[in-house]
Amino acid sequence: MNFDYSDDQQAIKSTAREFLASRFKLEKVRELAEKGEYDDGLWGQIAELGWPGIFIDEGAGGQDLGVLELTILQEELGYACAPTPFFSNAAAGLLVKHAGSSEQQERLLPGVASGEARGTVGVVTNGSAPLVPDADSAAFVVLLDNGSASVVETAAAQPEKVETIDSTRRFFSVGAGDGEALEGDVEGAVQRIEVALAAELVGVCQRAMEMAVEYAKDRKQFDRPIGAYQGVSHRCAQMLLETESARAATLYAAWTADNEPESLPLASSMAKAYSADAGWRVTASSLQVHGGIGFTWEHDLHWFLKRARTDGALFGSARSHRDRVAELAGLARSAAAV
Amino acid sequence: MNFDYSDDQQAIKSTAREFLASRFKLEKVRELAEKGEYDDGLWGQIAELGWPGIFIDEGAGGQDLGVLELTILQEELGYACAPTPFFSNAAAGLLVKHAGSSEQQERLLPGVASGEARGTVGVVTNGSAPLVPDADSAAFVVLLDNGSASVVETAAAQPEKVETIDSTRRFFSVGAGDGEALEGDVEGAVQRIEVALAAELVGVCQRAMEMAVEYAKDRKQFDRPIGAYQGVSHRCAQMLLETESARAATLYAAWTADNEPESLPLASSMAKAYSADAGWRVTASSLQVHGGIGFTWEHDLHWFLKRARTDGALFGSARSHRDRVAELAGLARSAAAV
Amino acid sequence: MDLTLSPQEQAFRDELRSWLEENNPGDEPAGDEAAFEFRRKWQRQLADAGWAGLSWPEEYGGRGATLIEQAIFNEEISRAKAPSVANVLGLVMGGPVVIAHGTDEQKQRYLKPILTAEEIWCQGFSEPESGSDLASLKTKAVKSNGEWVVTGQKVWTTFAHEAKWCMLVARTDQDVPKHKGLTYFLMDMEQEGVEVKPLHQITGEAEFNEIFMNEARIPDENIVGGEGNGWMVAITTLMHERVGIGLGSAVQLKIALGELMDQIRERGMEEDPIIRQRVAQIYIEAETIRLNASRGLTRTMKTGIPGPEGSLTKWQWSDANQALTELAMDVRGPEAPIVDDHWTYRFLRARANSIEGGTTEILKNIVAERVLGLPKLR
Amino acid sequence: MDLTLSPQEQAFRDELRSWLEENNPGDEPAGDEAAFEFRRKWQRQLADAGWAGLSWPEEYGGRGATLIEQAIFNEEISRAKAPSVANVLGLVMGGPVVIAHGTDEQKQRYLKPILTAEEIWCQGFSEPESGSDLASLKTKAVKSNGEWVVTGQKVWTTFAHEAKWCMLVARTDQDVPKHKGLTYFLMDMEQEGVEVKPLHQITGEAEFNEIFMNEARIPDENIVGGEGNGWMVAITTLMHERVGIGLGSAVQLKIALGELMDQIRERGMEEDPIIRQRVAQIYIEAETIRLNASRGLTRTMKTGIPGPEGSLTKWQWSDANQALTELAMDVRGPEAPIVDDHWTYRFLRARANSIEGGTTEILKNIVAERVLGLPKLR
Repeated sequence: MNFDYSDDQQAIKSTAREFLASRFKLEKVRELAEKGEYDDGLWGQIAELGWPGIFIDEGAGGQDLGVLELTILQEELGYACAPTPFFSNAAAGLLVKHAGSSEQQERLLPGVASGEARGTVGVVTNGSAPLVPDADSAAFVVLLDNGSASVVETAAAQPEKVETIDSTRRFFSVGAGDGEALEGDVEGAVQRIEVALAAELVGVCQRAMEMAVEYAKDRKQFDRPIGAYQGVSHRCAQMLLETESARAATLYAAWTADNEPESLPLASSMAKAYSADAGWRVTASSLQVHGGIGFTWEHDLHWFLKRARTDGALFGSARSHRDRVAELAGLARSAAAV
Repeated sequence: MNFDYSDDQQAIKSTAREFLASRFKLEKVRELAEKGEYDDGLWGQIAELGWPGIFIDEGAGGQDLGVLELTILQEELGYACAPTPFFSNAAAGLLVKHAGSSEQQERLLPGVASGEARGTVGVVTNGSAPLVPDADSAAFVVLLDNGSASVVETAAAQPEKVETIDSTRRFFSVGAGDGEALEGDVEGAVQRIEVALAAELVGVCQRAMEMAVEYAKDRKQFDRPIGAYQGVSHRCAQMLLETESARAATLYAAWTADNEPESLPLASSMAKAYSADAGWRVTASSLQVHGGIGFTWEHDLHWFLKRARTDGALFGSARSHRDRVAELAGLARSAAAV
Repeated sequence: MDLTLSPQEQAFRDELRSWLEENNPGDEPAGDEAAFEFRRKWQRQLADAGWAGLSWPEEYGGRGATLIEQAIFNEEISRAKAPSVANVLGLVMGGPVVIAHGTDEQKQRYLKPILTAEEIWCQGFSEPESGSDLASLKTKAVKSNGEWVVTGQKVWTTFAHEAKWCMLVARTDQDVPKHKGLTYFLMDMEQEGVEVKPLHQITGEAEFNEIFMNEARIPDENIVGGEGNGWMVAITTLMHERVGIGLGSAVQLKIALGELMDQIRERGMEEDPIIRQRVAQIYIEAETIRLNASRGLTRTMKTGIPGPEGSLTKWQWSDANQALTELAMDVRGPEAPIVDDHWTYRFLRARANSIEGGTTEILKNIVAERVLGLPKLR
Repeated sequence: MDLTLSPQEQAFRDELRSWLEENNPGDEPAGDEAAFEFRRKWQRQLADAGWAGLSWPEEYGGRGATLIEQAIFNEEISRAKAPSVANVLGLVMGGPVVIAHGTDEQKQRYLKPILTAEEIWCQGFSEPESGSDLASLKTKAVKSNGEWVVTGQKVWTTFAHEAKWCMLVARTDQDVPKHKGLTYFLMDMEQEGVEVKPLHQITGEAEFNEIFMNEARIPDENIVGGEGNGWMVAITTLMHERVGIGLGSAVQLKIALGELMDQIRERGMEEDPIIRQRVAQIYIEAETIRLNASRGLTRTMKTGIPGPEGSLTKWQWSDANQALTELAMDVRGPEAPIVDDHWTYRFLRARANSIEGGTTEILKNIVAERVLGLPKLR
């Protein structure tokens, strides 16, 4: 047993950390978030690194790696709070890969892998998909309508911009037009998307925690660094506990996706439920440690707080995932469960 | 507006505090709890003080005071964790007073008021009442069977001793024999019982908090009183917040019982729900402050912890009372509600 | 114990209620400037009817109202959803501090324009380096031929851009311990050396300002309470701030919870056991805030000085309001991240509740040290 | 990353499993004495089959197992619900400390009887005045003609009444700072000056003892690690205590949760949304404990020394076990206060989880200071 990244995986992580640290400095994140834009040039660079195709077969121009490698990138993208269409494109890719016919895969995956004909995913609730990331610039939208998935051309979907609290990601509402069905393993794909989202939340937690710890070391009140007071230090310890646990649950879920798929349904819900709660609690707790300055627009913490709250609401709330955990852990499905 | 005891009420409180402090020292409480007994002599003294009849009409030998005065005594009895049949007798008295016919009142209340022919109350769940306090020594048992109340003679009820975690109170199971019905305001009586129980929990919280604060001032670790560490001091502050809030909710509920009965249903559920949670959290938190010594049998804290947990489960859980609060606050009744 | 209002209190409330029914101008117009003029006008209306400066003695144009009447006022204003007044800080802090510590000249000069909102007041206490630890503030005032020259920065001031006067605490003596070297000034905001910048919060709005003082001038007679007494003067002011606020905030919580319950019913979630538990808990918290505040009021009226109960209710309120706004987000479900008319704002704004006006950590310290007598960590 | 077991680990587990299937003696008999003899016999059985002293080097009669094999062992023992061994502390702490710090004579003398449970060991660290702050302990050892005379009191020792040897830390030098004046002794429990009293806990049981030492004697050669090195020796022992425990405790949690889910189904509560949320949360916590423990194990195997992860899992476990036992009480509803066969005991016993083996407050300090590098409050 070895519960740690391989050297290759470690290399992917550190490359991603360095690349994002230099390209998505917090000033850059702020600039893009305030304009509500992405940087096509940077997306080009990301595509050159081969990230969009990390989990896609070489035949379709991908790197043929696994969900674990995808989560490594997702965690780092969350750590940087980088405004990019990476997640939405990866989500679409996972659906086409696991639920699409070979014809659909051959047609759609190359564009996903190259990042030049991106996809995105929308979850339909009573007739339309209210929160579809990056729909305007995607080539196609995969619409999930309780359990079934279909591919719609973006033009036909008529995306309309929606303002959310997370301005580091561009959201659109999309009407549920009928498209070509994806007949394969939709559930398995969605579970992998949940894991990818959980990984992003882990990155957000890590960054918010580091910001809090750094501030707690520097900031002095009553002639002591505030980090010397247990009111603050125990708060930070709690952040570590939740961040590490979210990471462990997500690593495990990613590993099951690649190596033990029969465990994925339970593992993905555990990861998403825990990470959603941790994402909110850790970022909100970090804001409390920062005090007034953390509540200002000029401080960067709020991008992470808002990203965490938004990610937490996508692809199933913590509550609904916990209910699924109860189900799979051995309690019969509840009618009342939301 | 004056949200404070009158001089008379203040006098009742301080008399009770002094009396109980001298008669129910913690050594005495321990002696009785370990034997699982009450002290008839002390009960006699309590009766002489007129406590059992505090809320009962003078005609029946009572003091003709209100639920507020009853809660003053209950809080002090909780503060002392005194092993007595006071609560069970008062509960029965409230039912006879509010739900009994004048004939039943004339027959039963004098014995309740004098403490010489006590009553008690049992809540029937599928066919029998599992937790009836002091049933063996009571003259009659009032059985509550969803919404309706009936009086049974103790002999007929065949009480059997039941061991609970709270050995400062003697519990019995009682079979649901048919007795004479109490036709009056059963609900109103039960709500007053809930308030009396909430008051006892407030007293338990107060004592557990004081024990924790005292210990936190004396106990030194790492060359500081542990109360100087926020891990402990903020914990104690939380105990105060919950104790004071439970007290405020209970005072208000008692006041509505005497002055604004239309507000009692909501107020009694708020008081019981909040006090049940506070009772458990404050006593458990106090144990954590005490560390190892608080976990020993030789320390007295556990009597309060166990009393709190037991009171919390009697006459409706916090959850069921919160559900009633939601109902009365304006959300239609839930089928799923427990 | 009597939780009903006395005949006088009853009369006070009825008079206020009917006055509000006739005079409540309703919602504010859009736009900061328009909204502020609206509040100015509203305050003048209140002042003319004798509802401004409620706690002030009558000799200074106030009403000499009891604490309970003040609390009733807050409660009724909240219940009527009446707009706030333009000169909140002048009425709640500025006036009382001038009355308590000011000279006759100062009383003559400042009090009336506060009541009528002719002159708006703001507060210059917090600094970037001095949040919870107010006494560590660095803004410096140096005396040079008869006037004081002030240099430094203040943050989290409200209405600074509208204000004529700033209640400024600055360090006038570097050589004595923290608390000792401070002086309380009234600084004229309309001068060269004072620059006001808006401070945007995570909601996007700019509810607060920063004040930058670069050799701003203050005449000697604008000191309140005497040189070197700034700490004492400031603390008494802060005590005034919290009295009776509890009841108002409890009412606001219950109004917001009521709106949320409407949402819950609209979405057919009223039978959801988990939602019901959370709604009930917040309802109970709001009620205990109201009740704790009332008890504190009774105690304060007996003892004369506001006790630390204010810390409890403020702490409780911030917890409850954060719980309420988080529940509102959860009720909105998958669409919660979408910016809506007001829940989104309330949700983000609530994060500051446990920081502004005393962080929850500081409030817990106050309770632990002053109420429970636990040792200070110094 | 590979969460499957290596072939060797697989083989180790299979061998252990089938051995347990054949040899697991099942439930302990009633009565403390009988139960202890049962555990003694069980340990001898394990020792004969080479399953005792797993972590010990083979030269000392151990198995030289890797950390993962030790973890697998704990996991399998828990899963098989096999009884505990008689000489837990001897195997987990006594042996390792003698091996690490003992003389050849000491190794010769002490190790074998530990493995076979011939001689039971107990631990004399905590004192009434020294819980979290171990270094402040007061038990005094004074040297007088070649032997040490010990006076003082120890608490929270397990098996003291059965023990032959006590790992005793006592103060041998009053004149140096706290940590410096301590020495680690092996004290013979079978002597005049040592009195053992049972320490009853709030559950009623007496799982622990107090040891009173009144001029107890210890020969000089029973010092381990040298005079004045007691702190260092004790700390390394304590580190051994936690390694690999995480996995076992996670398994125990899930077994208990399984029993609780049976209760829930029996009572027809499996569709209760609130119960489902609480069950799921505990299940997830148990899983994250397992996963965090495994990650810690991997890290420890790379670095060689157990890191502070042990503090995380111990803290998590105590929270989760308290949540589990409270849920069990709530599931029993109005009848919860009635003493039942084991939930009542578990519920009360769980209150100590956040105190024993390092209070949660101390664990948070460790995490804050050693992992996050936050300043110490000293």
